[in-house]
Amino acid sequence: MPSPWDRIRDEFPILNQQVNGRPLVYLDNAATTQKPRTVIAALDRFYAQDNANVHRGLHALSMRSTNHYEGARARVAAFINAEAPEEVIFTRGTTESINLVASSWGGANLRKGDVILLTEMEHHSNLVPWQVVAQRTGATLRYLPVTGDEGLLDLSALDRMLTPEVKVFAFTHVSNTLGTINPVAELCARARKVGAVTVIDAAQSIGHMPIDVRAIGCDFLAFSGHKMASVTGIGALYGRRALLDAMPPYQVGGGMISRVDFFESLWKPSPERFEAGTPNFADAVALGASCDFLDSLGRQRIREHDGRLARAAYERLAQLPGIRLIGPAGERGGLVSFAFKSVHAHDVVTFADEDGIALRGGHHCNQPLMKRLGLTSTVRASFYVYNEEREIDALVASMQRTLAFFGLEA
Amino acid sequence: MPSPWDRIRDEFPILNQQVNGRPLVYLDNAATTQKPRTVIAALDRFYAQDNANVHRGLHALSMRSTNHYEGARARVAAFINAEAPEEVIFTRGTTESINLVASSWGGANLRKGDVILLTEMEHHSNLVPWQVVAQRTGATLRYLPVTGDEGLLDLSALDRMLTPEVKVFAFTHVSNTLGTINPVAELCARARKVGAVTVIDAAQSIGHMPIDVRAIGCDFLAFSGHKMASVTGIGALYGRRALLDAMPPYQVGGGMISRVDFFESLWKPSPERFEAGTPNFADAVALGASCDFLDSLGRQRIREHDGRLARAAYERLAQLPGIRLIGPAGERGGLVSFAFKSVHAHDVVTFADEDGIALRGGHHCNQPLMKRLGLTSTVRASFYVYNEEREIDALVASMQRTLAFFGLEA
Amino acid sequence: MSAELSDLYQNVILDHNRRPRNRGRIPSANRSAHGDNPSCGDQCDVFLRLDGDRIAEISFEGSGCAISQASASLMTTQLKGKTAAEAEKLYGQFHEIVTTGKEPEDMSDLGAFAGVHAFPARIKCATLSWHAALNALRGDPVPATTESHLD
Amino acid sequence: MSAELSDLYQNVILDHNRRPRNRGRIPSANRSAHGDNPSCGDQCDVFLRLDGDRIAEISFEGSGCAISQASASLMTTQLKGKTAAEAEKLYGQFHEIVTTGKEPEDMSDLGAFAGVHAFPARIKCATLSWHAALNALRGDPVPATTESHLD
Ligand SMILES: Cc1ncc(COP(=O)(O)O)c(C=O)c1O
Ligand SMILES: Cc1ncc(COP(=O)(O)O)c(C=O)c1O
Repeated sequence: MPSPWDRIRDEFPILNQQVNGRPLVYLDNAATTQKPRTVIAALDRFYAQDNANVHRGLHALSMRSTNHYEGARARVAAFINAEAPEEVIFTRGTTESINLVASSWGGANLRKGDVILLTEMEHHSNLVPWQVVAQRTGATLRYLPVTGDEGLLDLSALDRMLTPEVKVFAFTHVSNTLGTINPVAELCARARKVGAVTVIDAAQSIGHMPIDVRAIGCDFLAFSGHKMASVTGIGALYGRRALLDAMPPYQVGGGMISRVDFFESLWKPSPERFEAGTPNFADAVALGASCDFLDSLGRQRIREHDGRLARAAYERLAQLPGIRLIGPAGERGGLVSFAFKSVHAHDVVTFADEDGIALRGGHHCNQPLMKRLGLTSTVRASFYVYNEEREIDALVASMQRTLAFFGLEA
Repeated sequence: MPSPWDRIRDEFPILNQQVNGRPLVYLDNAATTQKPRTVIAALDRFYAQDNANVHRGLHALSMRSTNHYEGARARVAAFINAEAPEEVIFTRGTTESINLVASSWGGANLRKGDVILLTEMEHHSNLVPWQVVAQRTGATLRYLPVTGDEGLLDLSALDRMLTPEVKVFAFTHVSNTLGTINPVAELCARARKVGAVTVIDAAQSIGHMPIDVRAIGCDFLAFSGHKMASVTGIGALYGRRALLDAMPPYQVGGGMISRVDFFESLWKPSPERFEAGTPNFADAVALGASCDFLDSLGRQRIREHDGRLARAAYERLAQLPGIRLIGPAGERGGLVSFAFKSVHAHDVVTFADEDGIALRGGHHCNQPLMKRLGLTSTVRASFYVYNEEREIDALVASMQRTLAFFGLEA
Repeated sequence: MSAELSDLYQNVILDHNRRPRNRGRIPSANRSAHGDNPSCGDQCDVFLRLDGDRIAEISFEGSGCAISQASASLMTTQLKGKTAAEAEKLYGQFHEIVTTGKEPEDMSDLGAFAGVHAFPARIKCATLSWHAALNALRGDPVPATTESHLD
Repeated sequence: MSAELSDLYQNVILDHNRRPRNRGRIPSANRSAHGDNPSCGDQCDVFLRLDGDRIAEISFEGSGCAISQASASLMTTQLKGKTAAEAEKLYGQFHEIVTTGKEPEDMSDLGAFAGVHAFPARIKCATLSWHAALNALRGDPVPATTESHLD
């Protein structure tokens, strides 16, 4: 039987193009992944055949549309092994999911004296929402340190920091700057011992490895569709039902109320309670299609593929003069991040673009981590299912040309 | 020159289908409109050619993607005649736009003793967000009455209600249940006299008539793409720049901060301040394509077309026995809403579906208005650019069959 | 009319919709509960006179579609004289009928609701009054709603 | 190397990037301002000694890409000795160059930045130090940022 891996690049129409006269080498997958034909087609088909507003509709199109939408919810729930579809709330993406938890759960449960434990490697989207709720509730922020360039969480500090005042522990699964894969099941188990609620930022893991929320034992998990071969504008928040049912709504309006009077309203249960207004049902259907696509490739195989490329890139790049690689030298997620002594990340990225290579340079929404490491920016190459070894050759060659231009011959 | 109206139904692939063995008659446009080929194609093309994360990107795809996204913002700004693209914030839709204003502007500006003036015809999405902010700030809600079945705002009560305590006046442009078109420019002018900020819910007008925010003189205007021939998951909030720049952020995270420390953060100006996380840039591009599509038809002509169908339907339906039509008898937006004495709306809709006709039955997220009119539900038929007179014949015939079945021969 | 639609609107249902049985408030009721279907605005109040563990009298009030009105009316005729346990069991059977369309042989008139299963959006209409009745029986103070996870 | 890229990284720019002029903090500075480019993390501090209305001395410190460093360095050589009004005018011309690519004849080395206009995302890199310098001149206490609407 032919494997879907065999002709994988053909599945992604966007890859078949030239940039600045060179074949596109897309290595900006941690920012957003490309979309396979099947996902684009699912969206098309939905708009061309089944589109109608969901819920409350009694006509054929609306019932079909509702079935597709709720089917997508069930598909996403199965993808992460949630207990029930009602534990999946559709959002715009990771950022909105974390805003929802921080505002709704945090607003209702945090008080002065409570501690919100984060880590030093959090993306702004898993950091600023907690700063805001800390200000609002009087809770205090605490940060689990990172060990330095190696980029691991300092687990030796965890017991000291996980005091009974810690009410919530929020951390990333995979760092978008370091590539570190955190031991999420262990972190959840240790948080549970002090009764802290756990929130996992799965933006960088959801599309790259198997995820089982029950095996991990987390309370909430946030992710974005556009980083898992799906479209923009859709993502999800997983939450344990008991927690969700006790939370106040986040956005309010049509579709999430059970009764509205002029002066007060009653809410529906989850997930409706958290999905005010017309949901982004078409993109949710595309998210379901992405789950199918990723499972057809096999998520364990994706993890191995992306990790292998990242380690290969790490080893090849380490040979270059004046380079500083950050993140773990061993096992890592599908990305590498580095800085040159004498060429700024933006110049590197601009020169790479000249070679048709898409890289990202900057602070990657990780300013506090960068400051901690004494950096202002890094270059990041991030891999996905369609990337190949030869693209690492192109990457290394481009870096060599850039160093040569700035007078730092390899 | 051929007009785009000539073959308009061909532009909408979804219309070309049978439902329950009959040609689909889609009259549920107030819930969501269908999408023309050009809009679906714009989305496809974006994913197949230009997709990359926006902002901060220095490679070709990211710059192209950013140009498309910011181009869409400029297109939407021109569509409503905003002064500058920065006055357009992309959101998921009307509901999110109003949540943003109520939470950010309302949270920062309302106090105990202030009054929030709404009208009795507001959709839950322009009602519940104000209830929530009233509870949070101690402000008081007040409602401008509706005149009864005729469904007009009681303007004679306005002067009495627009006291100096009124800090914000939020109202719908077109009622999604009554079809009433409110005199928005006049309402804004009168609100301005007492210094009240105005918020217009344009969900039901944006796709159906010319809208010029400067001629109207409003401070904020909220709308959804999916009700204007565009896709789900995207919409916008227009806000006057001076107001936006003084508002705190709503959601927080990546992309909207200017500097992040472990313990505090600084925000970027509008629109970035209000667009935390990866925005739904692909769907924004589709929204820009819808603006082009609607302008190619001519929005004044759309208004006349939809209004003509609604008035014709009103007159034809008025002949049926035991029918109660609500909303103005004269000029109205593109919808009619009615109830039968002895057949419940849900039964009517189920029978119509049998005839291939998509209608909506229920409270239309207008529970307080329904209660005020002594109704629990109505049947609603709503029209758009692709609807035709013969579809009104089908509608009336279906109503007659239903009445006959329930023993109420016409 | 399609087979599905005529299965949905069977004569039994039309009859109960046109001439609802046990409609109104029983003056001697010692239990009552309110139910609503927030998505469509249907409402239902059920009134009971419990005699020990047995439903001595039962009535309903409310508004909604033909399915919900007929279901409430028919339910009152079926529950009168039953014990709480029997009522719970009957609801289990009724739920099975409306969700699967399978009619057990001995179900008499309740089998008329088998057609509902082809219209999933209408299942809530058929079960609303039952939710209210069971809440009243259980003495549950929270209004019944068809939006609960238990449906 | 493409024409656009060699226009962007002209020799003048590479030279200023490699050997920045007037880098460091002037001990006698009586004005200073901080600027940053939040999207990419570039930072720049500009120090001035104003003598009446005239820039007697000027220096900068900061980190960023070759374009931003070279721009800051070159700027200091151009602004030294200028009055506030002359500095504002010069910035107007510089802004015109980097946004349109049009090089006025008498612009000397500043013309080297004409290539920036083909890389819109880099315009902010070129203007950051200028924003800081003008803020210092104007005595504006708010840190300059390339994210303001005025850019
Ligand atoms: C008048 C009115 N306001 C607000 C909304 C809410 O729009 P959305 O569901 O797209 O957020 C709607 C549509 O449902 C509407 O008709
Ligand atoms: C680790 C991490 N968290 C959160 C986010 C935010 O995701 P989004 O922008 O899709 O909301 C990202 C991606 O930008 C990320 O890499």
